[in-house]
Amino acid sequence: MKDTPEMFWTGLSPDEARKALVNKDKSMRDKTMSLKEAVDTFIHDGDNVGIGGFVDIRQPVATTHEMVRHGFKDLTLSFQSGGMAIDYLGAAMMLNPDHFSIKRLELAYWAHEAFGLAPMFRYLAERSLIELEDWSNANMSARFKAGAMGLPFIPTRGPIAGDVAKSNRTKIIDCPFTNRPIALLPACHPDVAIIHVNAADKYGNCIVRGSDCTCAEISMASAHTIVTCEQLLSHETITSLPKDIAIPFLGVDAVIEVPYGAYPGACRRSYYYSKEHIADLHRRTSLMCKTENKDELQAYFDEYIFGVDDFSGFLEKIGVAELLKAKKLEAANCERLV
Amino acid sequence: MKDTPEMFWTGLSPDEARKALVNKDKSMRDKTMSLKEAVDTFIHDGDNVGIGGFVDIRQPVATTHEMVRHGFKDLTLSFQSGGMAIDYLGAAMMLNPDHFSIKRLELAYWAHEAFGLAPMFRYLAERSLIELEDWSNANMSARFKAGAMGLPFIPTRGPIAGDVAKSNRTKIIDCPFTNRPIALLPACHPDVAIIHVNAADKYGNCIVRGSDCTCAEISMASAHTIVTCEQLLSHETITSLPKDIAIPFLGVDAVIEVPYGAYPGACRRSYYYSKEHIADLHRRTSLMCKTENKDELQAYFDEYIFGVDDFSGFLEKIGVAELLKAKKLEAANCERLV
Amino acid sequence: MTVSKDYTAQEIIIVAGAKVLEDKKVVFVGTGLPMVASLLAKMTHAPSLIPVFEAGAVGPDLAVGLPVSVGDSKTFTSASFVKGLNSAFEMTQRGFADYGFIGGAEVDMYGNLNSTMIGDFPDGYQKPKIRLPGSGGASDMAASCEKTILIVPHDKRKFSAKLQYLTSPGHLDGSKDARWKAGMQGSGPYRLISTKGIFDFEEESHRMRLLQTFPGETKESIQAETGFELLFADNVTAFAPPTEEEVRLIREEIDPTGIFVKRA
Amino acid sequence: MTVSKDYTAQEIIIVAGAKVLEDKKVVFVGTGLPMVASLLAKMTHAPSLIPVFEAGAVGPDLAVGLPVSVGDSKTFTSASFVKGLNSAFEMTQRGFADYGFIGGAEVDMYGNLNSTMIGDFPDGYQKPKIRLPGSGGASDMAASCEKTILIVPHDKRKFSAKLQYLTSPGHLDGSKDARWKAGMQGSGPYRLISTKGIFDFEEESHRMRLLQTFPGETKESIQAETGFELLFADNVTAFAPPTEEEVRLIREEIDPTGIFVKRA
Repeated sequence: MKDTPEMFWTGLSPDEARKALVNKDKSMRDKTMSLKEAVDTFIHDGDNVGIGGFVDIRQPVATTHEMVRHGFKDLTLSFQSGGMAIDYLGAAMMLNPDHFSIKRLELAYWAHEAFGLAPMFRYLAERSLIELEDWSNANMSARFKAGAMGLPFIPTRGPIAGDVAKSNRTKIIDCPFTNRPIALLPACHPDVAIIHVNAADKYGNCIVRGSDCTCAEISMASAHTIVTCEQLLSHETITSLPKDIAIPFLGVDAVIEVPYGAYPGACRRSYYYSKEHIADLHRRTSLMCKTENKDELQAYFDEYIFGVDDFSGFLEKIGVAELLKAKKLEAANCERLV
Repeated sequence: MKDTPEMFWTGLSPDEARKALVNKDKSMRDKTMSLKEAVDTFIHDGDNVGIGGFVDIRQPVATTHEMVRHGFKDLTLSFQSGGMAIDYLGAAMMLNPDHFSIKRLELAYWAHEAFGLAPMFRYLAERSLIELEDWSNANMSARFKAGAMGLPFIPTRGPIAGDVAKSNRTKIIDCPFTNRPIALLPACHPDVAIIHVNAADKYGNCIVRGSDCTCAEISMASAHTIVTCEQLLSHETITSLPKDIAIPFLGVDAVIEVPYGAYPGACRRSYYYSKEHIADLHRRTSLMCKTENKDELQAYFDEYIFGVDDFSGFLEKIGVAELLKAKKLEAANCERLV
Repeated sequence: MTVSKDYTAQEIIIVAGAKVLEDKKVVFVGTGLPMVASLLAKMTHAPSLIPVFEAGAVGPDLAVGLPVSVGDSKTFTSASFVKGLNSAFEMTQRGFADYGFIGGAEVDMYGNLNSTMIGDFPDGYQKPKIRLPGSGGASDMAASCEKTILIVPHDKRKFSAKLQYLTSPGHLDGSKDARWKAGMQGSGPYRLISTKGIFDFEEESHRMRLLQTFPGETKESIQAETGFELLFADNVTAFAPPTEEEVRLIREEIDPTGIFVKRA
Repeated sequence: MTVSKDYTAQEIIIVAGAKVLEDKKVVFVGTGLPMVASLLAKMTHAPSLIPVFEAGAVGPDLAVGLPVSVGDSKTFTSASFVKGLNSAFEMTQRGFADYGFIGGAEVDMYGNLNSTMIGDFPDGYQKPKIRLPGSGGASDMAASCEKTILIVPHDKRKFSAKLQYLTSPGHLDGSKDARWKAGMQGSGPYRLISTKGIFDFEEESHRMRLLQTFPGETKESIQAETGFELLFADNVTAFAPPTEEEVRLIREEIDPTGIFVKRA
């Protein structure tokens, strides 16, 4: 076995995660509340936060805005590939680490594919302001899956050779069945998951369109889960599409209807990316990276996040034309009757 | 680690299973053929056959009839909980092991819940005519899943203590992350999977209603898969329900439309159990168990299986009234407009 | 409510089993009488009970009737989650099942169950005297549900000092933290319901302990039909016989065709 | 077909990448130029190519246009399978991806890639000189696809004797069976396409070997811009420049808004 420092868990250990469920109220009850109430109730300083979506697909952007307004200290962020949700948290730390700080990232990728790099990542990493633990996408997805399955670890054929496995808590053993090396990944049990989905009922049964990403696994692995949804549906409607339910109510603690909750990222069937808005945030961030002048980035946050009460205030500032444009672009992808 | 005899694989080892896929034609092509052609092509003496469904839900009964007509030697049958599909194969062996024989069972359960025991199982096991390897339902499902995931093993919290893990190739290790004991299950890669689904397109994209059972995992784990379906749909219709596709075409080699293909078992939305027919087969089998007189059981096989060319001949003998009765019973379960 | 004068051994098991279940809890329901008991609980004191079945249904209202199988179509109508065996067992490993409700053919004083074989294990494993159906999901439920409720018909050979095969782990050898040390989760057997009474497992020794006797039974009559020494609660009480309404619900509403509940 | 006189370095990479792909095979497509090349292949010689994307789409026809992300909505329309990251990677581990098509910021002579950091690993891991986005799915594709096709812009610092961080395993140290011994599956890097030519990896040594030069390049010009000693095929040939039609397809049909293919 690879010579590793002593094993540690971020978030809950497998045995703690099991214990947390034993006494939890699992009843099918109304879990709707405001996003502010959900963030106040379920997220705490020092938490390991599991973040849903994939790059700029269906990321829980509205929840990250609320988290930034609230302010948190020393969070660990766990995700496979992150885009705007991580950007907002990272930029908030750049602006005022006394109000909002990330202690540690467990990640596979933080950037935006066609929309470029995340300058926040370079800023925080190159100044050594956050602990890094690199994994691959399959690694992080499998770690959440192990958590969701109630297993302490899961084997993988992923990057067993190379430096990724040396950057993290992967353990390599000889497979007791084949005698070939195999990598084992420790489960990830976040304290809280933040997830955006297409639809949910008030109990937390969730429907996802397009990529499932790793949202169900993150929800089921976490001690608590905050779900925002494009659309709140009746329980009867949701259960009439039983094969579409990706996350059962058991894995959800708070349900909030937040249309455009992944904007300026995309949400299948509802809206496509707003690349101009993403580029604007990146431009302002890059400016701070280069000059340490935070004015433009601060102005963005003052206008769009601190200057509004909730995500509907943000959408007001975006305006109807932009929202309709994003909706129209996505309609072309899906070719469906609304 | 538990002191076990040398490890062996039934079906394909993980490395063989990988190699079998490397040179396989994975193209999206028309895979429709007759059930006879599929059984002739993809099943061979000595094969490990992975069997879909769960107890009497969506078992591949039509395919087992065809297998019995064909005759096979020394099969290994792998499944979690088996009902009528296993019954037909077991009874065929009771009648004439020179024509049809099972060498080995890897299973969690063979019986019929409310419909009683499988007398074939008692006959074959108590006379020591087949090798047994007991697992649990979660064990067998997870073994297929490990195979589908391309992993040599998967951990489980299942029956780590007790005699189940001593009856099979489970290995118990100290978890390298928690230091607590954890059970590891070797993957199962059948040579061939036999699966019945609600709908498929000609490429093999499959839709399942009600329980997924472990059908997708078995299909993806196996070297080849024969799928029978209640309904053959166009590719366009299938892909218009993308979240309902449980098995992608990549995991399927033969597609055959066989309405009532799980009868006298049940298939959600299409038909409920025919408990009288199940009871009739069991009565005839029990008679042979008690008296070694095989006449009544032979008469069943001569009439319903050897006396017909294919499964439509079997359904002719069942008759319209019985089939409509099964359909009507199921309609009441689903309360849906046909 | 009027006490029934005409209930069967199965029916009192069902009534006792239903009463153990708490409302708003998740119960992983095994096949047979546990299904009837769960339905009775849902129709009486526990309307918000959340049944989970191993073929993958979570939380159905069971309004279309008693399933004949844990994979029955009736378990899926109105369910909140419709996947397969792996998903049901993974949720259970994770800790989402408050109760597991299982049966067995043979039980020992620590609540370990046998549903695999009668004969000599391991030497006679490949040639059992009587081959039983096998674990199914029972051993998984026993290993991973938080608490298990066991149903075993009372009979001296079935309440056995030494199991012929240990299929579903209970408190193992009864030693302190035996389940934890073996690598399992969950606190193990919580109640056992037989045709003669209701039992728990004493906290220190994890030995089977009589809590309540069914009508017509005494401590002595139950010990006489048990193949090991029972413990007795300080205050063994009499379990009230089923009411006429409970028996009516079982016979007329839940299992009118006698799928699991035999009339004799 | 008329040869284009006006193609960019990205465009010839795309054309070369497309030509490596065989029809009717499964290609696990990484983000960026691999997406453009796969679309070009589908629109030319490989209409039945089966793209797989790591966010979970299998086999879409991509008729609604070029995705900007491997999780883009456009990858899901008409797909035969619509799940998530775990399903895509599990299929790949199982062996369903004939080709993996990935990029990187730095490559060595054995086809190992770096997309994590510039700086000193492990000592400077927590304070990189330049922090790159990280593996994403590239290291998974590199480990488990049957064959991988690598795209790296040609530059002496990027074609490096020693990677600063090994993100995506190629032929490792080039020794016999190195991948197998490390526990991986798949035969590893199959082709590398740079802005200067097309390479394979010599069978015995697993070292990068020049197969074809792009217009304007020679063995010498390419070696001069490579930070390690290249091997050369016995018969290094000239890669035909893109045709006008290929360039038109890229500019007008596939990426008209310059999502990945810059005009300059």
